[in-house]
Order: sequence, then structure tokens, then C-alpha cells
Amino acid sequence: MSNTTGQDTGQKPAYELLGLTAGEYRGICERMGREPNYVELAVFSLMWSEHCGYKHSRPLLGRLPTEGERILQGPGENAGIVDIGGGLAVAMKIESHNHPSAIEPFQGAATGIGGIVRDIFAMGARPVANLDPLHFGSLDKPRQRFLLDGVVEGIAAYGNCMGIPTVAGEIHFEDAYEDNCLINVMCVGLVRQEDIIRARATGPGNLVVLIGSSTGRDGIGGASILASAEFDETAEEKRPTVQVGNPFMEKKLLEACLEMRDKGLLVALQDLGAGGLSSSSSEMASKGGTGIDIDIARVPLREPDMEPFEIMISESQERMLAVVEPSREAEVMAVCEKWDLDATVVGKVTDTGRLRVFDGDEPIADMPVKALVDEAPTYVVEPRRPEHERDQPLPEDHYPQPEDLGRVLLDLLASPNVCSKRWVYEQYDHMVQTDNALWPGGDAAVLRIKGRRDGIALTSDGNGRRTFLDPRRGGRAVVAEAARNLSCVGAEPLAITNCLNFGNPEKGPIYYQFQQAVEGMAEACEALGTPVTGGNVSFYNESFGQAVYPNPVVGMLGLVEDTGRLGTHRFQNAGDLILLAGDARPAADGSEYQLTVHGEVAGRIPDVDLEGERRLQALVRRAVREGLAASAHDISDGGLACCIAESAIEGGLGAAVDLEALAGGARDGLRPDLLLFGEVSGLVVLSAAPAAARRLQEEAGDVPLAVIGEVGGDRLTFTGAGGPAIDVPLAAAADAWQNALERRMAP
Amino acid sequence: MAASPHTAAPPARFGVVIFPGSNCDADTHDAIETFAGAEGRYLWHKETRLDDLDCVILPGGFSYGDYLRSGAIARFSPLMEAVRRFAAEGGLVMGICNGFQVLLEAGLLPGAMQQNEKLKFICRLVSLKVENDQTPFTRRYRQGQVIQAPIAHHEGNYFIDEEGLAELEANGQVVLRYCDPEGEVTQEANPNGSLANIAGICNREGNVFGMMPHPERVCDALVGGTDGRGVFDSIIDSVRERSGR
Amino acid sequence: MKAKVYITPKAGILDPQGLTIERSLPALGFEGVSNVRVGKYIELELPDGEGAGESLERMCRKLLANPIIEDFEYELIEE
Amino acid sequence: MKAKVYITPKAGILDPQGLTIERSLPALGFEGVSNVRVGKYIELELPDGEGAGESLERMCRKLLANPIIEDFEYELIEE
Ligand SMILES: Nc1ncnc2c1ncn2[C@@H]1O[C@H](COP(=O)(O)OP(=O)(O)O)[C@@H](O)[C@H]1O
Ligand SMILES: [Mg+2]
Repeated sequence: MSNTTGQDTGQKPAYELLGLTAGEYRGICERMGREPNYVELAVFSLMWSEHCGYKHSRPLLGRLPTEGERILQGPGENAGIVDIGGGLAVAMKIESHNHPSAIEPFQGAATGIGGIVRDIFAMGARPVANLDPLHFGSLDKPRQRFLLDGVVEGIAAYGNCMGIPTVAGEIHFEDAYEDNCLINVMCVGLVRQEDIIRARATGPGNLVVLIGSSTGRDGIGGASILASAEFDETAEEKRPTVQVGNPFMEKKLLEACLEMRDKGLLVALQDLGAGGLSSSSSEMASKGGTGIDIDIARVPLREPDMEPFEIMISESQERMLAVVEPSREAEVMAVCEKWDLDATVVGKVTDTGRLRVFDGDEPIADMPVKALVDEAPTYVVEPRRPEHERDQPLPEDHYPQPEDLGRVLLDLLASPNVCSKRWVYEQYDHMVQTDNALWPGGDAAVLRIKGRRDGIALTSDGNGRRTFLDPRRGGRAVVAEAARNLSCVGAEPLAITNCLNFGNPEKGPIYYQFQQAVEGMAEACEALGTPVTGGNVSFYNESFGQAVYPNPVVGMLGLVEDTGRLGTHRFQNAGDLILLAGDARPAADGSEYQLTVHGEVAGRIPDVDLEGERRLQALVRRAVREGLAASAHDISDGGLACCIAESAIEGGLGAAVDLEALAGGARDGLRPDLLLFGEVSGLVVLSAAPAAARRLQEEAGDVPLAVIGEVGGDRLTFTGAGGPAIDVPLAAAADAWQNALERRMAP
Repeated sequence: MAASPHTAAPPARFGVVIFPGSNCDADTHDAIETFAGAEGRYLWHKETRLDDLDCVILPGGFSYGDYLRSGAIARFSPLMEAVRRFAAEGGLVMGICNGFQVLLEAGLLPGAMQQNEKLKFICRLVSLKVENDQTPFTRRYRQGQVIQAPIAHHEGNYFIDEEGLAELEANGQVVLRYCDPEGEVTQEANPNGSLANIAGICNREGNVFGMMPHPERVCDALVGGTDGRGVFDSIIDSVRERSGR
Repeated sequence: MKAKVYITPKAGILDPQGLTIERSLPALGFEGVSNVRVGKYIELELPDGEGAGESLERMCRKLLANPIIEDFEYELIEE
Repeated sequence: MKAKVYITPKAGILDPQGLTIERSLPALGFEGVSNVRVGKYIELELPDGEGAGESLERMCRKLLANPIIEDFEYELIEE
């Protein structure tokens, strides 16, 4: 290579083409004590990309609470780890695959699953569940239907083949995601605490073994160019080769890695994700306080004539890097051979503190590990409050009250944001591993732990619309909602993982939203006792200057004491009383009602009373565990009316609700449409036999608990002072809710 | 599987096959071990000794990624040669989901699988009508009984030519059909387009059986039901009867 | 030696993929397309030699196609 | 008018099917086979007319093949 990496060759200098600034380039030269060569520059550009280096988010993420008695591993490893007692632990992590999925939905989503699953078994854990929070544009557009179809098939193809049940998720449709869908995927694993493996390359002299697929040209530039540049007209030229997933290969990798774990063969394990060999080897060396030498001549290639830098940054899927003691090499090779996997010693651990790359005997790169991993520059942007934000909510009479509230209910139930997602989750094998104590469709998934009475509960929630209207309140609300969903099934919330999907952070308003949302999440995590075990930041989700809604997605883990005593949202018995727990005043601002009926997203969402939320959830959990509540369901998209309708539809029992009984306390004087369809954090609908309902009311303490109606019949009626506000046949509601998505997706 | 510490012979010894890509092997093994005294031994696809076993189960999953066709590559494994001999000598062989597909590809059962009619993977609880309660795999059920078990497959659309179908029907080889909860075998109750709503068949001799639904997923009320236990109980009964254990 | 293998659904067998494509074509503005049948197309390289054709035929029969539902044809390309 | 469409994975794109078949062939008794690539083969009937070729080309691009990861070729057969 003749010219140097800093030189202007008539076009732009190389560092700029790789997405680095002149200042960053100087920083690299300083740390290297010379100009980097091309291989070194390529490696730096990856490690110092937004995706790997967290340049705009690192200073703010420090605000999130990460400690707690149960946290065995916080952020910084491949996944977080939470102690669930009895020597067992849960590994969890969420990841975005937004940009690849927008280009090729099937493969993008499939390889997203592949990546997040590798993160989990890299910790030595067996993956037991996947979750898939998804956001698309409106389903009225054929392109969005194509994306949904492809993404769901991709997740199904990969997750089903791996034998990991996809047990929960969420899907929202809104114009803000039209050019930038959000495809987040989460994986959860179980591991005995003594089996936890970390990505620490210790022991100079130990071997570095590359296991799995051969290395091709796919995903080159994926991390440095694709993930950190805006995605617009020029995307075409930056487009990397799309990666194709091979779930069969990954299934073999998973089993081989766990077998090596059981045989005690692994000093350290790390998946190859964004940044390929460069990032996996330097991160392992950094965590181990060592150095690594890699010989690229030994890396099995899928294509001939690959450049050294391509081999170092290729993001070919289904590869793992293991550190093993030389004396165990033969055993490692034997396990890999059993699973018909290629495994190659590609390097060794050193005490140099440097990542050195060789092509055979020829040295081709030599970089300080610390500079690569820990010294990516960070940037603080002047936060600017976006113009659309309001100090005040909309006046409650801002919109005229619709005449036919029954019609509104049916329309909301058929809204893709509210309707049943059965069309999606039936494409996922959600039962494999036979641990589902609750099947999909409820507030949270519950998995038993074989041989134990207790189990784990999982949910994922994101709400861009609320965060858009008020990022701090939205951040508080999303954590509170996740916890509420867990409490409704009877689970104690333990910890979260999170995926922060935002626009271009170099812009003041986006940076502000990010900062505020993180602040809100941090406050709620502290109040609810759910530390953050890790997560992922996805910036630059914008096209043509238009960003997605700021969307923090939360994946939350909870613990259920007894899987034989779970809450579901299904009404159980005619004659049970319906109770509303909590004291909050629903609003149109940011609600599905506002968008579907009044056609806008505006105002300011109500704040979350975190202390009230904590007490409410404690009551709900107790009601479920003690068997007092026959059902529990929190109020979210579509408000109280949709919440009750869902419980009725799933239970096959109608309901009669008295609006007068609803309008006490914080809800005093609220108009019927807002009572019925308004949204707010902090409300849960319970049903209970009359005697149990009385006991619940006695035990409720300072949590308001009002009897608002009764289960039974085959209609849904909501009656106010002036007569029935809504009176629809249950069958009509059920048809609207159950079949809406399938109808929209029919070819 | 460690040898039983008891001296009494177990009521039935099952082998559970692991092909690369199998993913219901552990579930099936778990289900077996919940039955009093039954033993499960994992069989790696390269093994060839089955003489200690009463029944071999080919579990669900995606053997070899289901690449080319489901079961197409797995059927060539050394173990399948042994399974063929085992079946020829009258041993009980059951294929569940992907295992059923492997048995079809191997020619141990007649017919073939195509993609589901709607080209989508389907995972849901379905109703099944027991059409033959005389097989070693279904004797605990009643003729015409309706049971519930989940399906989870992309290629469960069973096909056989007209002659073949007539033969299956005439010999009582159609063991399970998709039906509605009342037991009516209707088009609406057919989840995947299978010919004649076929969900499970056996060979002429009755000792080789394949079904698309997953009985191992419904052996525990906590996680979905217990209707699948009948399959395992039936096998155990049959083994007892044969061996006098 | 290069080989090309064409695998098609047997005549008379319902082809769910073909049917689905056929049904979705009009909505994309393609009218009048019929008899869509979806099969497989496999390329591979074989060791040269006289046995090549026979070996390929066996490979098709035993592995690449399922004779119950599929027909196959192949071509050997001498270089 | 009859048409035949051949769809193959783009060069450089991973073909897990081809790879898996290739790796299993020796165990099935077929030695020395390499470069196995699995694609699709589609037959269909189009309305006659001069636009047929163009229409088929568009159909391949929009529906039959996924141009991001697949290449396609086609043949029109006049009867
Ligand atoms: N993409 C998806 N994948 C799997 N399950 C989903 C998906 N979207 C929604 N679900 C399931 O549908 C149910 C309802 O989802 P949602 O309305 O988001 O619940 P909630 O409002 O309680 O968070 C949940 O059980 C959820 O897990
Ligand atoms: Mg909920």
C-alpha cells in the first residue's frame, strides 16, 4: 500500500471514507505513535464507530442504575446476568437489527436473532426464550406489509430452527417508522452460576480458536458505515452485502459450546458480531488485561483473495472465538468435530496489551488494545428541547366526544396496535422446550424452571409515541409498564435490559430526547428496584431528516414464586366482580384513541406516579398469588374499554361496567370517551369472586380499588348516568380483535 | 442415561435420537422420564446399537436445518440403517414432526411432506381424532376420541398418491386426523392442507408410527395439557405385554 | 465437471408455492399468468470421469429429489 | 407462452443449503462434489405478446427473485 491513511489522494482521505473525523484520526495517530496503516485504520474505524464505541451515548448511559443484590453481571459483557436463587442465573440481552432488516427483512431479522442468541450462549447459558419488539410504518402501505411479513418469517426461520421459543414481543405500527422500522430482538438464557463463562482472554500462551462458519465478505463495513451513517439516498452505495443466516450452523455451534462448557474446556468465549474478528479479539484482550496475536492466514475463508482488512472486519455470521489452554486443544477439536464444525487455532493470548495481526509470519497490524476498546472519543451535544413538546396537556374538551362510542371500541380493537398478534406468534414455535406456563397473548410470558416451583416472567415494552411527546415521562412510563405487565401475571420484577432506538444524536433535539428518556428510565428503575443489566443503543434511525419516534424498548425479567399460581388476563367466571385498581386520570394525549379517532399525536402524556405504581403493583401481585384475583390485566393501548374487552374476549364472557363507579378520585368529572379510551400509567383491571373482592378491598390499604362492574353475559356494556355509552355483542368485539391482523395481511 | 440402579427391568426403554439440528430431543426425553420407571437413552446419529431398546423415537426439530427437504439428509445417517433393521425385527419406532418427516424420506412410512398450504410455519394447539386405537402407540385412547396437541411445523402438508391413500385407509394406517373440537373432520380444521386431514400414520405392520403434532409437549398440565401421555402410556403397555415385564 | 439439476413438482401434485405466487401476481399488475410451478435449481461440480452421469443420476434419485412428489432433470456440462 | 426462470444465490452470498448438502455428500457415498449452490426453478405460462419478456423481467425483479441476494435468468419458449 503506497499512500498513507491520512493523505488526501485527490478524493477524501481514507479515514474520512471510513467515517472518522480528522480529530479522531489525530487521536489514533497519537495513540499509535505513528500513522496507522490501512488494516489498522479499518480496525480503528470499527472500534471507534458509534455502534462499537458508544461515542454519543456512553456519558449518558452512566446515569442508569446497574447494581443490585441479584445482579451477577451488569453491562459490559455479552449479556447481563441475574441471580434467581438455587444456584441458577438468567442471562439476558436485547439488540437492534433495524437497518439490515429495512434492506432485507427476512435475512435482517433472522441474523438479528442469530446475533442475540450468540450473546447468550457466549455467557455459557442455554437460550430458553426469544422476544421480539417490532415497530413498522402503517400497514396500509404494501411495503410495510412486506416488511412485517419478511421480518416475522425471518425470526421464525431462525428461532424455530434453533429450538428457542419466541414467547413474547410487541408490535406497533405508525408512520414515524415508515422508512426506519425498528427490529429489536431479545434472548434470555439459563445458566448454573458455576458455569458462567466470561469473555476474558486470560493466560498468555493460551490459544485463540475460531469456531463455526468460514469468513466471507459479508457485512464488511456493516458496523462502521452502515450502522453509524444516516440511511438515505446514498444508502445504495454504502449497502454492504446482505448477510444470510444459517441457523443450522448456529444450532451446532450452540450445542458444541455448551458441551465444551460442560467439559470445562473454555477459558473464555465471545461471539463474533459487529466488528467481527477485530472487535471480538480486542474486547477479549481488554477484559482479560492481555493482548492477542492473530494470524489471518489461518482463518478459513469462504471467498478467495480476501484482503487482510476484510478478514479482520468481516461480519460473517455463526462464528465464535474461544480461548483455551494448549493442553485442552485436542479435546476442543474433538467436540467441534463431533458437531461437524470447523475449528481453527488462529492466534494466542499474549501479555503485550496489543492486538497484533500477522499474515503468516508477516506482521500487518499492531495496535494498543486499550486505545481500541476504551478510548473511543465521546461527544456531548448541546441538548435542545424539540419544538413540538408542550408544557401542558391538551384541554380535556379539545376533541369533540364521538357519538358512537361502541363504534370507537370496535375500531380500536381492530387497530393493528391493539388487536391480537396471534398471526405473528403462531408463526413462532413458542412451545419448544416445554416450559411455557403461560402461552403468548397475555401481559407477560412465564416459563417454569424444570425441577423447581418458581419460574421466570418476561415482557418487552416500548412506547415511542409517549416518549415523543415527553421523553422523560415516556422513559418512566415504559419501565413502569413493563413492571406492571410482570406484576399482572404475579411476578416480582427483577431487572431490565434495554434497546434505545433514536435518530441522529448529533442533532440537539435528538440528543435531548435521548438524555431525557435515559433520565426517566433511570428514575423508574430506581423506584421500582429493577437495575439495568445491559442493552444496546441504535442511533441514526432516520431518513430524509425525519427521525423515528424516540423509542426506548425495555425487556424485563421477573420471578414467579409458584408457576401453579399465575395471573392471566382472562375473565374466569360469570358473576365475578370487575375492579379497577390505582388512582390515575387517563388522557387522550399520546393515546391510540387520539391517533385512530382524532388523527393526531399531540399534547403531553400524564406523568407516572412511581410510588403509587410500586404500591399498585405490590397489591396486584398479592391478589394474584393469593388466588384472590381471577384475572389481572393492565390498562395500556386502547384504554380501559379495550383492556376489559380483551379480558372478556379471551375468557369468552361478557362484561357490564358502570361508568359512574369509575369516575371517582383522580377521575372525577372525566368525560366518558376519556374514561373509556384515555391512557395513563398506573391502572390495572382485576376480576374476583364477590367474597374475594371484598377481601381485596380490605387489604388494598392506600391503593384505591373500586368495583366497577360484573363479568357475565354475551355483551360488552359500559353504562353512564345517561344510559349505555357502549353496548356491543361480545362476538363482534372478538371478531374485530382476533382477526384484524390476519385480514390486513391476507394476500 | 445411567443404568437403572434397580435390578428389576424398567417397563420400557426408549431411545431418543439426536441428529444435528434436532431440537425436541430433550423435551421428548423429559416426557419419557416422567413416566414411572420408563428410561430414555439419547442416541447420537452415528450410533448403530439399538438392541437394548424397546422403542426408538425420532424427535422433532430441524435435522440438517431441514435444508433441501425436511428429513432428506438425516435419513442417510448410520443410525437410520440400524433403525431400519430394528423396525424390520418388529421394534417400535415413532417419529414426531421432523422425525415423521425423516421416516417418510427413509421410506419407513409411505408418502411425503410438502410445505404448509399457506407457506407459513404454524404453532398452535389443534384437535386430533384418533382413527385407530389398535396400534401400539394409541391403544390407551378410544376410537373416535378427540385429543388436543400442538403442532409446530412448516412442512406438514401430507401427500400420497390415490392408490397409496386407498391402501392406508383400507388397512387402518391413518391413525390421527385433524378435526374440530367436536371431532368433525372438516376442511376448516385442517391446519396445513394435509391430504384427508392426515396428522399421523403407521406402517402396515403397525410398529412404525409418525405424527406431526407433538405429544411430548402435552404431558404436563402446567405447560399445556396431558393428552399426549396416552401415546407414551400406550407404548409402555405394548412393551410390557410383549416382554411380559 | 459442472452439472445443473432441475427439480419440479410432479404433474398432478398441488404446488402451494406456485399457487400462492400465481394468486399474488394480479395485485402486482401481472395479469393472465398461469401454471406457475416452483421447483429447485441446483448447480454443482462433479469429479470428471465416465461415471459422472451415472453418479449424478443416483444423487438425484437418492437425495436431491423426492420421487414421490418431484421429477428431476439434469445436464452435465463438459468444460 | 411458456417461461422458465432460474434463480441462484448471488456470488459471495452464503448458501447454507448448498453448503450443508455439500458437506453431507461424502457420508452418503458421493465423494468430490463441490460448489453446490441451491436455487429455484420456476415454470410458468405468460400471455403471448411482445411485452412478455419485459413483463417477465419485472416479475422476476419484483416477486420471483430477491435481487438483493439472488440472481436470476429466464428463457421464453415460443410454442
Ligand atoms: N412480535 C410479537 N412476538 C411475539 N408475541 C407478541 C408480539 N407482539 C405481541 N405479542 C404478544 O401479544 C400479547 C399482547 O401484546 P401487547 O399488546 O404489546 O401487550 P401489553 O400491552 O400487555 O404489553 C403479549 O403476550 C405479547 O407478548
Ligand atoms: Mg399489558
